[in-house]
Amino acid sequence: MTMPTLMLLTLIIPLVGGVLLTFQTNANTRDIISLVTASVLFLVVLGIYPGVLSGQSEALILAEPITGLAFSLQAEPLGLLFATVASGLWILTTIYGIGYMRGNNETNQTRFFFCFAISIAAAMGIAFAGNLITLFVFYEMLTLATYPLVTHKGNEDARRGGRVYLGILMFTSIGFLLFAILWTYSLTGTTDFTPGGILQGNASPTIALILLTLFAFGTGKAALMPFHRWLPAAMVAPTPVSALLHAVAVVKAGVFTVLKITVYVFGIDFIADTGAGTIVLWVAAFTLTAASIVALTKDNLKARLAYSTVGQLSYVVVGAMLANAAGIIGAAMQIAMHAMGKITLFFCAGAIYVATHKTNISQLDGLGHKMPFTFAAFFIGSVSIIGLPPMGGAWSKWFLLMGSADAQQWILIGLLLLSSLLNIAYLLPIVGRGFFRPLPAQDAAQYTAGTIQEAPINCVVPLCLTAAGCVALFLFGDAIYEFLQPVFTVAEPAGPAQ
Amino acid sequence: MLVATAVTIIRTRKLMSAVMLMGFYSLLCSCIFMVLDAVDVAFTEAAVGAGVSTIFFLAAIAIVGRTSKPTLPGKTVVPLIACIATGALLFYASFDMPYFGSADAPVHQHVAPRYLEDSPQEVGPPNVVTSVLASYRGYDTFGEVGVVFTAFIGVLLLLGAGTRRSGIERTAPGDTNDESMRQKIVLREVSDLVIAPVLVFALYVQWHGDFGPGGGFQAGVIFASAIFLYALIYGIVPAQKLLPPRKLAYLPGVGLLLYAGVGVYSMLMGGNFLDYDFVAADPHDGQHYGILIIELGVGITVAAVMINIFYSFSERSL
Amino acid sequence: MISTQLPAIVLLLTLLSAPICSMIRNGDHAWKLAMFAVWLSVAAAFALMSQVWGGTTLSYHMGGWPPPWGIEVRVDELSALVLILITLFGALVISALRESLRTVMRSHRHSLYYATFLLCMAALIGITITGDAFNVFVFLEISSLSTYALIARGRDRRALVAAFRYLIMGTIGATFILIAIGFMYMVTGTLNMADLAQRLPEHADNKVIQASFAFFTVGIALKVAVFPLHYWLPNAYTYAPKATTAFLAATATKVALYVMIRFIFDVYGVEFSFSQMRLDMLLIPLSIAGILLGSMTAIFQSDVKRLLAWSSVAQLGYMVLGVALLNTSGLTSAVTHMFNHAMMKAGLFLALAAMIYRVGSSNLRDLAGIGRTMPLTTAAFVILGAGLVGVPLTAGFISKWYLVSAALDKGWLPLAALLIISSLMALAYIAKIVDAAYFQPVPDQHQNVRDVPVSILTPVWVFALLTIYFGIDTRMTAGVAERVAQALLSVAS
Amino acid sequence: MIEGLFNYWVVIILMMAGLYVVMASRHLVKKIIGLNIFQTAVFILFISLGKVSGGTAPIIADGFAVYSNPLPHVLILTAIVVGVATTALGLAIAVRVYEAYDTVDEEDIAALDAEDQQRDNAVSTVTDTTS
Repeated sequence: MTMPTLMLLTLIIPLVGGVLLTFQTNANTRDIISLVTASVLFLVVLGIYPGVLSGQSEALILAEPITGLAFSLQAEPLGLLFATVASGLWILTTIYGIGYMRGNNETNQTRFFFCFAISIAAAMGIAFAGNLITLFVFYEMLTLATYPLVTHKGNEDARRGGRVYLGILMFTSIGFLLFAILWTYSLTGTTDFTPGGILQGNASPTIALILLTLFAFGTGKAALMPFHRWLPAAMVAPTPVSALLHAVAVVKAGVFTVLKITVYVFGIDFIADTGAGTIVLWVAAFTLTAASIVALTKDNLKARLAYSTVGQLSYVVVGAMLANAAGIIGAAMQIAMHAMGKITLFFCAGAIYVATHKTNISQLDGLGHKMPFTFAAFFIGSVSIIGLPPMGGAWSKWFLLMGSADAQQWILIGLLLLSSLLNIAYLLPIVGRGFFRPLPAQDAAQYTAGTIQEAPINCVVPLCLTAAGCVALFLFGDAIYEFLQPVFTVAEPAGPAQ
Repeated sequence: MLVATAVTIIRTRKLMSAVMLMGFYSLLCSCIFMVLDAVDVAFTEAAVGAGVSTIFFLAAIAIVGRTSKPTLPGKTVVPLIACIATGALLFYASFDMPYFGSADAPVHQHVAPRYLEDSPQEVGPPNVVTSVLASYRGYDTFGEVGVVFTAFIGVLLLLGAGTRRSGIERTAPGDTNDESMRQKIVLREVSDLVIAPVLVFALYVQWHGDFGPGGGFQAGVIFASAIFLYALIYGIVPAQKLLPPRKLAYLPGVGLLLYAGVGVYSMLMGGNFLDYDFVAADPHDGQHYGILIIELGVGITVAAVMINIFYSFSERSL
Repeated sequence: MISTQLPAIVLLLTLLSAPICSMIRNGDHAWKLAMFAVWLSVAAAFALMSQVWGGTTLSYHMGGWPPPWGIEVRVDELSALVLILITLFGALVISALRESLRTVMRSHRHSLYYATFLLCMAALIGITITGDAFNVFVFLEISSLSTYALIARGRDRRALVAAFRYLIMGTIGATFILIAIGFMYMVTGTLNMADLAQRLPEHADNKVIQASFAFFTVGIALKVAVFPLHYWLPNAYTYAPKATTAFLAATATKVALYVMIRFIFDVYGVEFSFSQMRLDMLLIPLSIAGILLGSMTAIFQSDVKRLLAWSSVAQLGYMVLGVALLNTSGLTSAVTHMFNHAMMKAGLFLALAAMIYRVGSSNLRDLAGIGRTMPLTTAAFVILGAGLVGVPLTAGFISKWYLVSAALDKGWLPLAALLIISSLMALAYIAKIVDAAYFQPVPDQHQNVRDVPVSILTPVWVFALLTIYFGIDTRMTAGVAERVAQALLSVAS
Repeated sequence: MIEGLFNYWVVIILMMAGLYVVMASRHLVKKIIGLNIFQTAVFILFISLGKVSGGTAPIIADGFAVYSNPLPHVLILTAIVVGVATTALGLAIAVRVYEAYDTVDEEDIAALDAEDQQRDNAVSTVTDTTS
């Protein structure tokens, strides 16, 4: 099959799967459909690799309502990496979600999986979007499709969280992102993602600075402060949704958008030459430090993880704004690494909730002995997030530091290191509590009675797999590096044209 | 004098007198039109302004009451400003207007000469107004019949067709002194004498439009006036017996269709819409028949509409 | 033969079926006739579009008299587009009309109602295709009179007052236009629009023409409901019968806008209108004020019908702004939005009519939870609402895109930002409805509400699907609009 | 100049008078009267255009060479019809207003409308608190 067909399939498969779901009344068939869809999607995404590796870049134009403004799909390494992460983790999330939803007897499961499928389709669209406007469409689609998921519980809390979620994401995307897109279009007459960027020669440094800032803030999903509020607010959602938000699709879509815009709209040379990234760089640097500090103060496990995500996302933005090869590669790797790490943590948090209905960190004392797999996985995930070998996270952090050094941003290096220390401070104590604190006396009886044990197998297996993935990513870091190289080798020829 | 009348209309709070003055005002206007050589327009203005609309106003006032309260002091400012702005704009424009009556004004140079010079040959009737109305700009007149028809449908939709019947003798709405009126037998006698000639006159105007002032529109209005007069004096019920509203309600449509029918016929014969050249074998005859039929259509529609509207108002007044 | 007679046929179909309709006592039969006539005229409109496709102009001489002596009917791409707008959307509304009238009116009145409807449509068609200035006035009056009557049929007594106010405002507006036409005639001696366009430039300094232009602008602005002359619109739309609102919102103001574009660009000429009279200086601030005020007010409405009416004020502002920006993108946006907004607003009002049909009110509190009780209707409403906001892949996006591009082409960044903000406002008021429809509990008295019959649902969904279709395939909307815009503007340069 | 333009000025004054009545009057019927005055003024304006000094009515007959311009006459004939149609419809609406409100005074109607509005809102607040 040709690349365009495959790309189209990545959109169609989840949609078809989603629609099929809604016609199933039997929970088992429904779950099987979900799983099969996810697996097929993953295989299709893998099927695109040979084409991209061999340098094909055939675009698929779906429609062209306005001249120079088509809805088109085009595969390139960054997007493919993102698609792989999203589709791969979707399988695990589905397995996990089935266990979680059943374990908690959640209502409206069909709607849940349907929206989930739509979200994945949107994420695929974002990954393969051939231009800004296509990206924008799928971006909004993702926001809208995840909204019912966030408000899944349907109570007042969920609705309030949902409103913040929708409000911030819609406001930033229409107010800033769309505006920036329109502006770009009016400057260049196109919104196509082009290696080396399209703005070069069309925008003065000042405009570039404003535009890039608009783009970065407009991508509310990247959760740059002060537009990060939606992420903690969305914590009301069921854990599989949190996993979707934090690891699989939503925030990743955000930072991926920033990254893609940096590379293919501005072009890293253009940013480096004009210093257009200055504002965003420092906002991101501030965000990653501040978010880590806030995370320290949170006792609710999911809230702490949420702020952790805010901070980790800014690593990606920082990498993008550094606008050099090491920075970009670090940023792209960070997307994958953080996804793997964070999904592990969320799976663990969910597993703890399913097993014990505990949500606060201070309640976790001694649980490590009862749930050894969960807590072990949590430990692995934490180390990966922090960025220590031998976990995947080490690579991304390493490249980001290299990038900062290349850009001679010494203060930034300091901040990155400080943030890593903070990461340690807010993640590892959780594990510590689980393993080294004794069980509280009043709960001990209950635990010994055997009512508390590991979460259902559906929950535990995925989290073990993702933990293993963190290790695996460390081993394959080199492969990813090789794979991402073409982003620059393609970019180079375009650069000197200036 | 016009201005004086207008000002009085503004000042008076008695609607009755305002309406009467309105009628007077219309008559004055029609005199002016006469002086300005617009005989057809004068004719129409007299029949419509002084006749039909006055009756409508009276009918409406009979329902809604006769006096109006004075305008609140603060509410006059905006209208005044708007009026003065409009007036100033017009006044400004007036300086570049061609002088009144001058023969070399552009209006007399461009389109009009052909009407005056060629219409007897091209169309036929010596009354150029009729030629222009019915033939050159027959499409406009078609639209005009459409307007009348729309008003008819609108009033019907809002007020009902005037077909409600009850045992009680209905009295004329516009005439608020109906009791005393009915006693005046002399008036009845006189009006009996008047109504018949008016009807005949209406028919004359209908067919004479080719040569003198007049045509379907004026005829329709005059015909309607005769019926109004009849209804005012004898009451609405006898009038409705004479011309039953249920049947009358069909006529406006018939008139419009008659008009359009000519147009469609000419299309079928290979011409454009309303191209009377194709109505008969000889273009000259075609123009003649065409105008005759469409004028009839206009007359039917206008008369029927006016009477229908009058009925509708009358029904409401009780 | 039929093809050469099409300009007359497209008008006559509706105009002639109106009197016949009024004579049919049985409302159902009248409806069938009306349906037959309007769908045929839709076909005629499309046939005309195919004839003028690419930029040819048809000229049809009424009565066989050549212009300027006789009345000329002209059809070009712009008027063909407006024709499709009127006939297609009118036909869709009429399709839903029979079912929706059943609950509100005694059967024998239905025929009259259809007749009025057809007259209004015929008049709008007449305005669109005529090439004669005075003829515009005549048909304008037919459309206005039928509109007043239609509005006055609303159930609330305030409908009567709204209709009366509209009648007064509308008649003043029409008379102003008549004065403007008189002045033009005074100076040039002709009434034919093409002829006027040729003769006017030499009189550009004539005070009469300047006054004529001012009168025309005020008169047509009343009809288009340009801020601050929009005063009649919210009440008229709110209290008019529900399906009528759908039709009026789609057509009446749009055709007025069409007349505005025709006269400003084709008759008076760009040079005169903008370089000399500086119309843009007037229209740009007014339209911006209209956009902001309309959107703001819409956000605070609790009655959805009124909310949509105010949104129309804002959306008309977009179109006028597009005209006033005076570049290709702007004009393209105005013409495209004219079509798209007609489609979306008609669809929204029709969907709302369907809800009122079941719930009996258009207040948000009564529409709570309607997404669950009437899922299909509400889903269509959401699609159309998304179009109004300007979500990509819907028709609304296309027109807004061109408008913002127009602002950016002029280098007016703040204006572009303002337009984005107003889109956010649109998002806010649509979200308000969506929130009520999907996330609030169904009131007890409306538990048994279900979706409307297919005869209403189908037109609603056709509108919704068209909104998506024209968001993707824009050859007929933006494509035509762009050619039209270039043609209109090139006259000057 | 005065003589040449005098006719127009009279028309202007009439127009202003009519327009004033339309906008300032509270009585709906009187508004329509104002509309009539306004429109009639416009008619006179048109007819004035058609006049040619020394001309005669445009009915072709032997012995006359100068005729007034027939076109404005035609237009105004149409306009008069439009005017009376509008009047009829306007009055019909006024009658219906009277039936619905028992008054045709604009201020009174506005007051009654405000009551309607309040009633609508009141209902909505009641249900809001219960739901």
